[in-house]
Amino acid sequence: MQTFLNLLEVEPIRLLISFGAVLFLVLNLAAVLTMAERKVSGYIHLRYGPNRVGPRGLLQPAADVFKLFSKENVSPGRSDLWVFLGAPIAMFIPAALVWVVVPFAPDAVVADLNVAILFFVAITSIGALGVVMAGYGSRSAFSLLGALRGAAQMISYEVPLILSLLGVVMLTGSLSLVDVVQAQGDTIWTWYFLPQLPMFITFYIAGLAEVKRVPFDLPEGESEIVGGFMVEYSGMTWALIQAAEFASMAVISAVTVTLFVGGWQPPLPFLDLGPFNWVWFGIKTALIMFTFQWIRWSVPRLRMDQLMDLGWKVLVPVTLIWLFVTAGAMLVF
Amino acid sequence: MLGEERRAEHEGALTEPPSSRLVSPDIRDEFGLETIDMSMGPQHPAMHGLLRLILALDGETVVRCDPVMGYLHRCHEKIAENRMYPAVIPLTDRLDYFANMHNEHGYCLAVEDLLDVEIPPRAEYIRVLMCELMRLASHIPSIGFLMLELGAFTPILYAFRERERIQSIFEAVTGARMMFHYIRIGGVKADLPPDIPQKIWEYIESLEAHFQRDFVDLIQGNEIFISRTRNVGKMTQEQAVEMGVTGPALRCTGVDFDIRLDYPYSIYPELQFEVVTDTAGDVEASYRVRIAECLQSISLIKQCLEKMPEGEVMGDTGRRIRPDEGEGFGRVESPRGEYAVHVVSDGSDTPYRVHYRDPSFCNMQLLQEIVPGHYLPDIMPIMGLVDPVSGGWDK
Amino acid sequence: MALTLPEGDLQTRLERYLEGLGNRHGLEESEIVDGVVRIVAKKVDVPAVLATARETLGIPHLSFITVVDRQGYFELTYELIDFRGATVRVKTSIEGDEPVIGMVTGIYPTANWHEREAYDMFGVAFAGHPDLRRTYMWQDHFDHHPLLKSFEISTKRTFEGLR
Amino acid sequence: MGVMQQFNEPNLITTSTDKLFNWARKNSLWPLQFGLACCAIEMISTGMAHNDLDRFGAGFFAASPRQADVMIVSGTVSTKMAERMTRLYEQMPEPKWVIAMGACAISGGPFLDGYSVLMGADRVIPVDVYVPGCPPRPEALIFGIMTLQKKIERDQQVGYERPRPALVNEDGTINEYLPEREYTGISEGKAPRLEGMRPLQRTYVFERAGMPPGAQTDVGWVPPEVKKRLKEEAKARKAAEKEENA
Repeated sequence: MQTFLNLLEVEPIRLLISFGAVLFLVLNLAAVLTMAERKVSGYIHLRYGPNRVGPRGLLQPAADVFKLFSKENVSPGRSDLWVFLGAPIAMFIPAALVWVVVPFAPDAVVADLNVAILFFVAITSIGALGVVMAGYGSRSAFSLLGALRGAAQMISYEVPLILSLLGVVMLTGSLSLVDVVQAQGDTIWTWYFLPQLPMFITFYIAGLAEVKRVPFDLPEGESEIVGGFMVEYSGMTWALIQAAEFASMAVISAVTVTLFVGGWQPPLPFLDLGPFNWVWFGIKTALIMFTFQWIRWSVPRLRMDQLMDLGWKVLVPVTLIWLFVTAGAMLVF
Repeated sequence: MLGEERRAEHEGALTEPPSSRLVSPDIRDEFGLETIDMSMGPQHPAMHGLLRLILALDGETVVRCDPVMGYLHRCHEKIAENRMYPAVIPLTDRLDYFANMHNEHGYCLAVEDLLDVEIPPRAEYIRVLMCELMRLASHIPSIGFLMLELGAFTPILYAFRERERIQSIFEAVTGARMMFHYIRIGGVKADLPPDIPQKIWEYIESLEAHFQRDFVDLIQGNEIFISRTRNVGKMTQEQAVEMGVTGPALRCTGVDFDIRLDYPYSIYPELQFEVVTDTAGDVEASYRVRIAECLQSISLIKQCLEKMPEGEVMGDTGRRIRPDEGEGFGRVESPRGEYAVHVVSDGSDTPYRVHYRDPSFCNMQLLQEIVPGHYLPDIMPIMGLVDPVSGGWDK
Repeated sequence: MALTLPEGDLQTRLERYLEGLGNRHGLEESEIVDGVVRIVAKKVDVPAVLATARETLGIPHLSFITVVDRQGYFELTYELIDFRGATVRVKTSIEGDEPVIGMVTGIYPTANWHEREAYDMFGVAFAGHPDLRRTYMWQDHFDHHPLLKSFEISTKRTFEGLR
Repeated sequence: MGVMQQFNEPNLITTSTDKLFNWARKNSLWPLQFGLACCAIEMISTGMAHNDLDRFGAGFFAASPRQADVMIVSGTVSTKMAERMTRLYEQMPEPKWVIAMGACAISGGPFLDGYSVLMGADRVIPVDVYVPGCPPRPEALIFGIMTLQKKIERDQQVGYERPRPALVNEDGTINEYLPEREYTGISEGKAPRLEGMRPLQRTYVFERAGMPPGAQTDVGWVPPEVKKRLKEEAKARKAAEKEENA
């Protein structure tokens, strides 16, 4: 028994098993988030969400997933099959891979890379490739437009995303997410969202754009181009794209929590739960995801040129200025 | 440009055969770029019904826009020629299915213009009361649909909550939620149930209480709403009048034309209200005009309830309605504009010809004039500005 | 710049329209009946009558064009309103099996779709119309005009028996 | 050959998977956003706050046919729209159902003597549930969806032979089976046609200046003398071709 236990400590097996657990968490998170989305939208719209399926509607995601399993995968006639079927995979892998560096608790991180932030930024930029493949693969005017918009939006919002990270990196002096969380201390006013407030807001907005949520959901413009790059996908391929979308939404909120809102640190010292500190991480991530969905149901959609103006003319200058301010402040204190 | 130049330009249009005149290579601007041809088909979330827009897109900007209609053509005018006069009223409900009461009122005015029947005052007041309630039940969802097309999902839910309450009042009075068949030739089918005026008072008070919060504060101050609707679909007064636009779309450019005041019918002269106009002429102006008209309708409903006289509700039109030879005209201010009905009778039981002038049909010509030059996502707010209903334009 | 609407009270405006349109062209009849200027013109000078109404008299709005198939000739009614309560109704009639009349889209651009609908439903053609296509009926190989009295529908009902 | 197709009569495996998938399909019926006329307004108010369709898991109105399970035909189907409707029906992935909502979708409704109205959606696509009413109340539509859910519960992947149209003589014995009508390729006009029906061929079609090919329409009105001249040219051209190949 003992040999089996320290066999688990051996590096490659530990990595595989923990990454399998995280992948299991991510897939279930995607299903649960669809249910949360419909319940939250219900309460914002003064109506009940799904409550007929299972006890108080909790089995609704299971029903959705099983139905999508048994759906026929339709691919348009003259479409390029490899690119068409490859696109959902190219979208899901980066969204799931980023979970490797997210620190749930002091020692509960799949791979504690010392270049975790660099890894996070590099992997999220692959998502744009999946969108373009989906748009090109399904050979329809709507999906082509959606793909062009998606690529332009995701690439142009990487810049403010990365710039707003630099403030935190300057404060902690290291690229590893675990150090970032430990450097933030366990009281609420030592967390980084207070000294880096504009950076926090920019990271939040750029995260929204990166994940294509409502004020920026032009690639999947519901009422304009009917479904954007997802218009030709049905059954499991569509479910995989939805899972990728919800997984990247969860990972953006998780990274926001680790960078700016103190990861697993309790807000006040006496609230420390010791080994159960990952509960704080869960609560904060759930709050951020709730605000994502709250915004989705209350704000209209931007137009393409306004989206670009906001990205380049507002977010990038704000982050650049605040970098100088943090550099100056670090010199003084 | 006025008549002469435009007519001269088309004068030679028809002499040489059409095939040589119209076949031309694709649009190649100086860079040799082709436009994407796209058809925003009949089934589209933002097309207010079954409209097909054939668009030539240069990237995101629309170069050419050609609306194709006829996907909901239900032959109203041919069927009306085959039915007795009172039997056409249920058909008019299904014409512009967001302004059912106004359609009935227009047709009944046209037939009463033929007959010389005297409508009791109580019936007139009930008709105006029902029409103003219908205007509320049409303006509020059109604001909701405008926001739905801009991407905000919540206002449509609040709008349909109001519409549900108004529909419950309609159901108590007329018996149906949408297809009322309530206004008859010569009066109204039945008197108001005794508790309905009190119920309408309560509803109007509650609507006034939260109208400001739900439909003005939630939407008007929103940054993205302003940036998406200001200076979008901007049109001058000449352009609007030239295209035959009427209703809120015309009043948002500043022309104060309202049939209830300029061509008074029924008892509107006895009610106090003034025309609401705006000057900007873009989508945001049409939203403001619709909000002001909702408040105006609320005050009109109150006045109707206060001045409601007693008496019976149905004038005597004789056993069978068989007007003698002649023509009858009825013109009504429907929530989308001027709705006119032209009835030609030849002395028999069935109308010889019924022609509906539907506001959506005429307001939709703006799409050809205004949409080219805008971005693709701007088509949605412009559809909100015009707010057509497919039952109306596809008669 | 703001649109200039015709001023003066209703009666003076009606007189001005009547004499403005009346003496300019040889019209069959023109009189004022309860607030409406009725004018019956010949087929050829309808565009001229409407051009004078638009340019000299300043009537801004063409409400609708009604075509009535009188089983021998077509009777057209152009209804013009001037946003202030006055109405001008111009009536013409077209004989012959190839009904053609001058186009009005050059003067009132709103007539574009009204004329297309008239062509689609009755086959009345408007010379010079920029794109006289069908509005409602499907376009491949449907060469009937539905609202003609000759276009019989299967469920034609007669009401003579009803008392 | 899928796993299920190998069995030809229902046994333990197929019935249990049937139960699971039918439960899943029943509880997440995503309707296609396909509103035609006045019934569409009642369909929208069914999805709204007062009587909420999302309680049954059916509130997600999928805009594109690929992600939709049930097509609610809400409103009058005109002949011009029938071709579009069949194309949308064919684009929907396989386990799909159709609800005909309102008198117009069931049988043409109040527009019985309309020349351009299709007398009922079931003349071109197979309909599973009919919801009568003009327009039917939102509660009636929800009852229609619940009847569809009951129908889906009884679905069987294997051993379920679809009811085939057949001619029956008086005592109920089946005379002969009519040819099976499959609903594919209708919108492109490739579906099997009754003999003697030739597909619509286009005449006088022309490209309009500056408009994309999609805006192909008939030429509209052509002056009689121009029509005569075009006919003569066509006749001359045909005669010239006959000489060349003769």
